[in-house]
Amino acid sequence: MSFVQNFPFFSIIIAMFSGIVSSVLDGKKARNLSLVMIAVTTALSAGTLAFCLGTGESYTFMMGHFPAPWGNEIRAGVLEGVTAVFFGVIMFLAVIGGLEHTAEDVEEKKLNLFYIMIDLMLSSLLALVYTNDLFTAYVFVEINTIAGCGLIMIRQKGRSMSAAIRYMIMSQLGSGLFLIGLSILYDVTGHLLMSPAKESVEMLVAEGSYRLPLLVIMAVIGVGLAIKSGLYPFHYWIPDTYGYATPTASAVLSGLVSKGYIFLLIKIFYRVLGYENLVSSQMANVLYVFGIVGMVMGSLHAIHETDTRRMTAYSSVAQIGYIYMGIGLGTSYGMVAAVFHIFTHSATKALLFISAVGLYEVSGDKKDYVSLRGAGYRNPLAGIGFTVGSLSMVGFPMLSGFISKLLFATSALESPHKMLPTLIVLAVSTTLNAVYFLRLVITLYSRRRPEDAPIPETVPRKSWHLRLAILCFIGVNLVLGLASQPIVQAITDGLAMFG
Amino acid sequence: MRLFECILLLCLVLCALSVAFTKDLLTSIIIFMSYSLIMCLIWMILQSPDLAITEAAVGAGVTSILFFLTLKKIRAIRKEGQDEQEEG
Amino acid sequence: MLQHLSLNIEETAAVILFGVGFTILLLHRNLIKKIMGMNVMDTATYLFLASKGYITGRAVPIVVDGVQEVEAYINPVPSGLVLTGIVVSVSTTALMLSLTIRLYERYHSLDLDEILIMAKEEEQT
Amino acid sequence: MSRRKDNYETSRWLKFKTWVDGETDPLSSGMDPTEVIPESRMRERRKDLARRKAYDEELTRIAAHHEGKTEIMKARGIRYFQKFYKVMSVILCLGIILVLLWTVSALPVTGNAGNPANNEVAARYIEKGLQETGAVNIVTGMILDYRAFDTFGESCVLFIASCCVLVLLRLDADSKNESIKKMIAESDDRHFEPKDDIILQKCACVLVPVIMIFGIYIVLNGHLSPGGGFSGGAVLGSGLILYLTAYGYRKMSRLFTEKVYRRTTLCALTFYCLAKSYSFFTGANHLESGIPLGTPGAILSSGLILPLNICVGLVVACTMYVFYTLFRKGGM
Repeated sequence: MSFVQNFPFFSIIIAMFSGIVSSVLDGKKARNLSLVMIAVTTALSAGTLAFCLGTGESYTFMMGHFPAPWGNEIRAGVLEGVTAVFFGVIMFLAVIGGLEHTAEDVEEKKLNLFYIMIDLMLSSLLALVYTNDLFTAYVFVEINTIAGCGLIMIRQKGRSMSAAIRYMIMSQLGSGLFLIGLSILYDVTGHLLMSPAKESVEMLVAEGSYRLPLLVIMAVIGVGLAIKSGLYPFHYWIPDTYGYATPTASAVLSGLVSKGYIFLLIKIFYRVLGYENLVSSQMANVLYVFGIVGMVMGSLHAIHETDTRRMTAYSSVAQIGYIYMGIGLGTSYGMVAAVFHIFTHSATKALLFISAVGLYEVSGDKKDYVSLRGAGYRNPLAGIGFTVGSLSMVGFPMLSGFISKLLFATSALESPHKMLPTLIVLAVSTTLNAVYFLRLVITLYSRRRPEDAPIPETVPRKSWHLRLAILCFIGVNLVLGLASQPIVQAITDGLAMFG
Repeated sequence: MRLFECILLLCLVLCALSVAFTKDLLTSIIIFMSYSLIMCLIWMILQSPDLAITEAAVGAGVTSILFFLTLKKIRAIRKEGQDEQEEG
Repeated sequence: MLQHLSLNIEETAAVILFGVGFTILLLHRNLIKKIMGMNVMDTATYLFLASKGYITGRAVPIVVDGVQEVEAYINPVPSGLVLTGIVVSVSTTALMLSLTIRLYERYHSLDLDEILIMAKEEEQT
Repeated sequence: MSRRKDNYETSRWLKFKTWVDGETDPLSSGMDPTEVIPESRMRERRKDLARRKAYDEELTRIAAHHEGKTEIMKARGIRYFQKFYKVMSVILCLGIILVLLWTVSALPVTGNAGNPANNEVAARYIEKGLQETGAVNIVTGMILDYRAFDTFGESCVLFIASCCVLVLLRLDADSKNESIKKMIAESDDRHFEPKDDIILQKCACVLVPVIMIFGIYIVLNGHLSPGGGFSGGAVLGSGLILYLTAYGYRKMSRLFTEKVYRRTTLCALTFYCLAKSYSFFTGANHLESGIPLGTPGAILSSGLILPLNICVGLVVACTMYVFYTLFRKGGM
């Protein structure tokens, strides 16, 4: 066993440990520790990825002295490695970009608690990515939920607290469904680790026994995680939650937390329930329909909004719809597109939330269209960042959104029954995206009218953190857009390893 | 034993329903506490004493204390609001 | 079906409780009731899980007199899982109750719909 | 007919119904003089209703003023929505129950030894658990050795929940902010209860040592008998809470301050983290852990399980106590 193989385990434990230590540090030290920790874990994940790419296969890692069906396990492969590196990078940039605002929004003595939540959030995300055990997944889903709730309500405003309790209620509904699905699964298979559970599920499917429970398990686990990630009919908590948290929290929640759940769902579909069972039992079609409805309805809601942050949040609903549509296509190409869209969306949405901060700063902290008129001239870099993000969401060539739309379209061609609706909805949704994003971009670069209320003079902050974060996010977007080939290849290989 | 278990399970369902339908919060908290205690007995019957101890200490103990404290806090806040109204 | 359910009374009760708890959590308007509903839902799931480990006529999984036959003890796995789950549910309960207190201090109401409306108005003014 | 009506006024059913509806309190015979006089209670309720009504009117008025009819329609819509809620909730509840009952009817029968859940995993825990973990209580051995990663995650859940509660409820005692000072003054709700109640103190005097010893016993014997760190910790925590209610914060602060809390939690969790990392690391790399398991059944046995139980117990006891104090007055 080579030493590199310990890296996933190290990264989870380091993240947790720094969270525990932060409880006695003061705010600044906790912040520095947290930044160092994120960098270190990202490096470790990169090491894991390099190792997996080198050997070309995945491996499991025993957590303790006991092998597979008895002890806990984690598992690392190419897809896990890519996702972990990506989550680390996004987390780092989101924390860097929101540093000043975090320091303002959070009481000074409670600052270290904020970074504890960031640390534990990262560790739980990594654990969700690497886990090979269903119950471990449940425990870390709970950590993720509670940390997310902490990140929302740390601002201590009325609106963010009511958003937090709503988020908590919806998440608990999701966890309850997930746990009962897990219990039924344990009842029919007798295993909690993914690999032996999959063997038993395959056996049951071959025998044709317990057909109804297996269907219910798929439905319940799917719905539970869909509630948590905010698929369309369950999206009511999203706008408040993303709209009123502190910027780092919005970026992390929209970019990472919901994606962590979707990743877990994909993992469960592939590694436990079997993707072909999902397709043959029509559950895939259900997800597909929900995804399509979400794509259109989310965009329609976004057009109605006047508050730009809520608009961005509603656009998340639409993008989550894209991902579920990709899962529901029922082909491996569709799944590759869905996973690539996870990356695209988390990079782009984090960029939008972070660069929007720069725009609000120069518009007197107002978030409606009128106040933002001309903000692109007042803070050029943030304007460029926002424009790049918007164009990427719309699907402008060279940017990441274009590639994921291309992938969705080509994968739709593979499945004859769903080709036409997919292409139509893709076109409609892209048009709607263009409507609301380009409206905002045009607003940003239009001259202020004389009848507009004057903007309170604010000294533009010389925060290199924000600039650095925006630049890096733009870079990530360009990398995803221009050098997509190796990443798509890695996703394809990783998904093949899942099987 | 089977009959006893059936009765307990029935009580459990009744408790859950009455938690939903009672209007007074204090009453429903007390009903919830008894729900936990019944659950504790059921776990004893299901041969899991670990769970029974934990449920008795946590479900019927700590969780109920937290509920009572919340209620108390809320009443204190409500009372203050009233005093201010009467003064004003 | 009914006969099968009568053999599975623990699961039947657990499932009914799950439905009740889920509904309270989703649709009751009072926040404290919602939290209780969440607890009911969680314990129902634990009851479901724990009854999976029970085997008629076998004893508690604590080794007595060195007897280590499988036939002597019930399945220890669900007990362990439930033990973990109980901690999770008490943590979330404490968190949600503290949120409730803060919201009540601010809006003097326990009704979630009212709170949301008031929060929206507060934002606008 | 008329007779029945007369009886109804005094019937048990009416009493029960009013109690269920929360209009009367069966314990109203003077336990808490300020609280449960029905008159004041009703007044409170009426006031509450009046406030709510006023709020509704206000809402409609504002709505009419600002946006015209659409907002009124919205307010009316909310009311319809609430009726819709009740119907929906019954339908949803029955729907979930039916689907799950249908599933349950297809699941294996409870209590049958041949169920899929009772497979080789459970068999190994039972047959070899004693030799491999050293714990007589197989459940403890399982959660702290075979599946220790879950349990570590679980204590992190508790830790992060206590952090969140700290964020929400902690009020900084030496803060210079006026509003926070006011909040501290308001949140001290101790004047709503009897101070230095002699009955409570005498009872606590007898009960607290017993509870504490019971808690310590549960923690220390976690690997030998039912119980373990978590349940024992909760018992210890409730002992601390009882002591606090009987003797007040001042006496308690001699024993237990925020510093003590932070240090205890930090040390316990750090030890837990390091110990488990060591055992995960050695396990995964197939190294000998070198931790003696001792004779099964003795108190000093089963390797790391006993220290881990103590750690979990400490964390849980502190966390429960801190939850209590934060809920009461926002600090320690």
